[in-house]
Amino acid sequence: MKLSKESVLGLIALATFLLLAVIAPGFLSSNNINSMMFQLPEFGLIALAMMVVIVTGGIDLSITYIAALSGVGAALMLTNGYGILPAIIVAILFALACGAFNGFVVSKIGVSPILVTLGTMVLFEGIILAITKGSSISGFSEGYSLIGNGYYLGLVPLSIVIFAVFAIITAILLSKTSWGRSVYMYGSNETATLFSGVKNSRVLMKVYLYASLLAAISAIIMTSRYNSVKVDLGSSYLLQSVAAAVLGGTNIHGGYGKVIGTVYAVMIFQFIRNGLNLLGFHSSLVDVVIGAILILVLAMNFFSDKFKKIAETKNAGKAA
Amino acid sequence: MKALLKQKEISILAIILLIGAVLSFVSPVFLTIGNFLDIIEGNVVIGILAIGMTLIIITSDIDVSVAALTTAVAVSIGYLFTFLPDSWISVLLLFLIAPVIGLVMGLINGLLVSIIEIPAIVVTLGTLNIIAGLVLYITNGNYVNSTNFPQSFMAFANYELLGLPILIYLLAVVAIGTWFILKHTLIGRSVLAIGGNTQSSVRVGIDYKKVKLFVFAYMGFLAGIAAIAQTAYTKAVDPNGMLGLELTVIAAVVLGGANIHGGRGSIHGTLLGVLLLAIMQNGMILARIDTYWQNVVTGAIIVIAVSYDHLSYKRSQDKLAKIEVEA
Amino acid sequence: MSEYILQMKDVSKTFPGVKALDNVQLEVKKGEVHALIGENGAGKSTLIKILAGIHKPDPGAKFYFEGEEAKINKPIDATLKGVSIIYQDLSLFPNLSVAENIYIGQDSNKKPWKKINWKSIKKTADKALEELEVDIDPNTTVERLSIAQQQLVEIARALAFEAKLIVMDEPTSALSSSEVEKLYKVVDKLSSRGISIIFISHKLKELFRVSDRFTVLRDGKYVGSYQAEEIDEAKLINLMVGREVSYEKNEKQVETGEVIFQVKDFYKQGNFKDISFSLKKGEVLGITGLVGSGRTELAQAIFGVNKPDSGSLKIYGKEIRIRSSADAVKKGVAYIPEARQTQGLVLEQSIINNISLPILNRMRNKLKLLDRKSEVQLAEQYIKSLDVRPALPNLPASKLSGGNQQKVVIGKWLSAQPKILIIDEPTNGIDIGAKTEIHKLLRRLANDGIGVIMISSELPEILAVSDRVLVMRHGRISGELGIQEATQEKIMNYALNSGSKKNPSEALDDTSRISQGV
Amino acid sequence: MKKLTMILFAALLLVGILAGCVAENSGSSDSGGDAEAGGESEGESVQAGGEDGLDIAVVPKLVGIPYFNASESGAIEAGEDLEVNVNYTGPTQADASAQVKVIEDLISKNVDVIAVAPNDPASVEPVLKKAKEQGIHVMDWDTPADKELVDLSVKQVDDEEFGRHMAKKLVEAMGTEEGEIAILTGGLSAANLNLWIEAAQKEFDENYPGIEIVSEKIPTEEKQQVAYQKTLDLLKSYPDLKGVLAVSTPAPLGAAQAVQEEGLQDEVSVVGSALPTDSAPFLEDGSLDTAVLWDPGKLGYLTVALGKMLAEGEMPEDGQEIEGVGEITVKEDGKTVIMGPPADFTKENAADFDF
Repeated sequence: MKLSKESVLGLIALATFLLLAVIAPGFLSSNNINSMMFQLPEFGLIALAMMVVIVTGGIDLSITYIAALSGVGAALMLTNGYGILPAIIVAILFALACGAFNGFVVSKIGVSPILVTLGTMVLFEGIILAITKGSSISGFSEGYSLIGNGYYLGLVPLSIVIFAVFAIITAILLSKTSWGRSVYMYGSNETATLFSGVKNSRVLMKVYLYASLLAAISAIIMTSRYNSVKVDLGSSYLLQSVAAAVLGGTNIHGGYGKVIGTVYAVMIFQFIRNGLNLLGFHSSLVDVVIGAILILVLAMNFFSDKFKKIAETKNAGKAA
Repeated sequence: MKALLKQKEISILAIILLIGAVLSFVSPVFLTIGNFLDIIEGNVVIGILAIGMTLIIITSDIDVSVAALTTAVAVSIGYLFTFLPDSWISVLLLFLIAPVIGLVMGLINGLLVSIIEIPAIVVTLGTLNIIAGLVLYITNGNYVNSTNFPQSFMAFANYELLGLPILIYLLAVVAIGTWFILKHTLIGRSVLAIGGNTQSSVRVGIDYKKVKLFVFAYMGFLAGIAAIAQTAYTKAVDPNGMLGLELTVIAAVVLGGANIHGGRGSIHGTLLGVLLLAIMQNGMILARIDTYWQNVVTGAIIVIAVSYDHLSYKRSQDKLAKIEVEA
Repeated sequence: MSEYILQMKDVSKTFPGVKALDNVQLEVKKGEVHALIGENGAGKSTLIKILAGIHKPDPGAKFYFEGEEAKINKPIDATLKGVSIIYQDLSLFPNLSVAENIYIGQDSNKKPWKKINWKSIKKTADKALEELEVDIDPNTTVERLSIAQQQLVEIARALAFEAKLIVMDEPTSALSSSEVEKLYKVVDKLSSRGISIIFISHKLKELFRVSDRFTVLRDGKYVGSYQAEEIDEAKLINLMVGREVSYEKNEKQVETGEVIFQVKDFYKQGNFKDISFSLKKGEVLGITGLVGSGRTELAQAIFGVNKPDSGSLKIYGKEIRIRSSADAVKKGVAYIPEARQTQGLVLEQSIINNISLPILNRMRNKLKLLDRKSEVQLAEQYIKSLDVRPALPNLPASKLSGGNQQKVVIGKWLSAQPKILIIDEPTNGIDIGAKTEIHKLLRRLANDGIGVIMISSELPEILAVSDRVLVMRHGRISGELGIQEATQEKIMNYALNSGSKKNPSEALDDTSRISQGV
Repeated sequence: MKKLTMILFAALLLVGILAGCVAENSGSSDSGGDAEAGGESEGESVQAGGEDGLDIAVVPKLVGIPYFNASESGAIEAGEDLEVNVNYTGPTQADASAQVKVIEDLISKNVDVIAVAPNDPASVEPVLKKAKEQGIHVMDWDTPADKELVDLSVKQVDDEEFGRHMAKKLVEAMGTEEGEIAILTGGLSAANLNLWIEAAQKEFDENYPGIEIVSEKIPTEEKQQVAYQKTLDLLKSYPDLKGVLAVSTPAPLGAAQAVQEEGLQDEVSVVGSALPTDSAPFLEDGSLDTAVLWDPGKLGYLTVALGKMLAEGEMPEDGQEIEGVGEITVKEDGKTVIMGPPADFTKENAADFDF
């Protein structure tokens, strides 16, 4: 039986989990499992957002600043005495505005995404700085802090439930809707989709809007969890989210990528980060390990593809 | 095509002149030679790295590990200072060792991209993590300041020739050297060729894997030189000092007209891109713009520049009439 | 010394899943023009790529150059042996100058740090261009040239290489008649100098004009080599396909009805002008003309991807506006582009996903989610009715042959139930069996009431399928012919010289440009 | 294929949840008593100090910068002297969320004391609450966290005093109470830097009305090179500039470097917070007039010492003498500890320090 890329990755995740359970003291404690579940969603959502963009063959370098700006939106509402719901709505609106801007320049003007988002990354960062003067906005209500710190039914962290829901929604949107299909088709061959009557620009616009929506959800969880927001909220997730999407099997040139793969990759990152911390590794070594895994897994893919091709050629030779 | 390249560079030159005009109106210091020397000297490192990045982007790849590479070499230089005797020979030796260290790291990137065929952005993302992590782990972030530097190196760093700092000459040598390679050597033409059409290059017998290996190795080589420049400029080795610089470098290159899809890009265009970013940085303080608004302006200019460039490219493509329609 | 410049013996090549070449032989004499022919998929390109050093043959193959055995592992090995190959899709660098494009590759075996000698590059380029007697500025970049000019640059490159053996893969497909004539002269000149040429073409007439000998491949196997004198066109066709063929005439089977589609005063600067025509129910309208006469641009303008400057459309008498391809689909206009692999299909994706692509919105269930079952049903329906083989709906489109790929593209558009179907070069690169099938299919669609507009360069195809023929020339409609009055000569006359009289035999020569095909 | 994926995923989740449940039972049964008793810690620690002593976790804003490296060595030294396990760990970037994760992992490790120098006081609030619920003693050091939450707050100096002190030093160095000055800061969002700058501004406003601050505080990304370039630009655009106040440790060095190269040692005064060894070359020729700071090693030492007291149920008293540190001040609230007054490093005394 041949395993799909994603299943292999799932096995790697499982192996990492088991290995760390054995060697890292306290890895399996309820406390630790819980804190991993609290830590994973914010990064997971950003990684999913990045994956959706990468499936179209693009990249969104501004995604973490969209999240931060959206967090600023929520924080402004909360500190000005508005309720949780208006705050969430404003957070989402802020993010969608950013996404719409990216989407407009990418889909209507046609500039390549890496250039656009390189610019908007600086732009959004600037807007946050202009609003916050660089300082953090903090002190939100108890209720709001439950989003990132509370438990669902007193059992599972609410944030991981939110993440699971959005992961499933993303999976359904990508595999079960006409938009999702168009995203994959566009990522493989945008000329062919244009000649098939697909509204490329609308598909792309929705991609950037959806990515920014996920960023907003992540921002809401982060602001709630950290009870504050400032310009660098989540900025360390930027390149990591690209790494997670790619490790999860997403083709950096577009056309392929699955939610489940990205979720496995995010889990692997989480296990390693947490496990190595528990083992008392210097934090900078965590980056080294993650970088090494990224390259190793892709090198593995390369060699397994190569062997597969050799095997196929041999078979064909025999058949003839 | 020639006209097009020119047009690309003219548009960025126009933006530079426009900003320059506004700045010289706002601030009398802007148009002084001293200010310009400061701007250039302060951007020698970015300039050198951007030149290397230009070659990589021409082959339609990207390298996000440059800042980490440069830092790693700079840290090695700081370490070497404890060994090398205080003599001008040491400085020369440094120019031998540092680029080689960079070259080796660049080769690793190149091998992974060309032989193992992992997309460049992924490879360099991986090596960025690995190198930056190791540097931080080994140095624990401690920086070495000028008291530990050999006097000969300080003399080199402060040397001025005909009133120009030595680093400006270094940038000039790198720029002219790379321009020469790109314009007048076989490997340089091959870089442009594989960027223009990889399939064609295979057919005419260009070994594109070797060329890819070359551009990444050359990037590493230049990172080595940039590390010397960085050390000479800051007169300190700071393992955290170049964090995030890679995106500035890439922004400079694409502002300078290099096409992220490959095939286009020039050294003088890239230098203009570096200059534009540098003037914006410099000008913000000179123009007394509120520090909080600096990024808004910079970001907006990048977005406008890349959009404008793309639109004018599209327009010029449309103008190439396909068919002579009879009157 | 051997009389052969090149001998390739016992060449086999296995790709994952297929045996592309099976013990093929090719022998080319010095100074001869050697035609390599066979249907698409017969293995011509693979053989050439092996000669070029791009593919490695299976073990056992032997190559001899001028009688001496040699190995070709890399492209440069072939170049050093004096082999120069001009591919159909060209091997140019759009971002480099003409001169450099001509020169490039000559130094490939030199040290990478070798300094480029721009003077000798200019000189080489000037000389080669002069020899070709073409007027191209060696300093312009190639992307500013027309396709025809680019082809000439490619030929100039081969000249500059002073190759002993030049392979030309469909070299005339984009050249005008006068350019083709020039090319023949160059070919004659080269062979008189002792340079050998392998000429690959579908156009048998053209081949008889220039070739000394023929080698025929069929299904990856070697059929034989023949002197030009001992063989004729009919025999060659027979050898290529293993049977006698000609296009069946697809007569109109229903009465033409009302006008269902009207194009009025279409104009786009630099593309076309004064385009007006109409289409009746049950009719197949053929549009032909030279490459570059504006046919494809017109079709894409109707389809909404190449917006016209002015003009109007009517479907069933109702005026419509098409702003985008999506709009076109909604309003019942379908367009099947010529570039099947890059524009028609998403190759990596399955047959199902390709077929349902234009009508994803109709594939949704009550929850607005895609209904896989109806997608599969749809795909299976068209796989069956169009006889796509292999009939595996989940197979990626890239794994299908050209003919089957075209069927998938047609299936994709039939699923959208268009009122008007525009099909651009429907049988380009498809073998003869599949061609006739597609011709029948187009007729069947017309019978079912779909308005079919077929764009083709292949006159026999136009004559076999259309009920009416529009001829375009320089962006205008230069003539309209009913099928009864249409002949190849008349069509050519309109295509070349609008309205004016021309010696029919001369016009016939120009059919090299509009293929007479096989 | 799909099924397998689903099964794998389910298994993975299940393992996680089961493990969580199992561990929860065992964890909750002994965690309470464990922490109260302050005894037994889970084995395998790579930290300094005795085998079975207390586990004290010290979390800096980030690891890998000289300042926090210096406090690390002080903390480790204290661990050896006082026979406690010191776990000095933090994020690699001064990122609030990364810091929270480090603390969460420390809670998982079940340490006895967590002392944190928060990047963002508000953002560590929830996680410190969680730590307290687990029976872990919580304190802050270097930068204050939420007062309500912490059991003890260790401060190198009084922020207000420190800011005003720097302002005074600058005026002193300028030798005039009138003129233009500029303020450089490490980052716009660093809380303690902002406190110092505010205090300094207050000092200027109240006591030196002739001083004019020419621009908003200018961020330098915690990089010497950036501070250097910005200062060069400042010197050009404000030719009458008399002084630069540079807070954050790399900023004064960059500012001084610019002054040094322009040869403006006598025209422009630079005062800022920097370590004496780093400042030495600039103090030497007067490009940096005074560096104001404290001994970060001592601060680390004090943090661990107080952490141990806290875990053992003692509270520090005002004027108490802490071995290896000196006399401390405790404020009225009973839990804010001030290590001592700021130290001035000048040309004369810089060579006497080894940090």
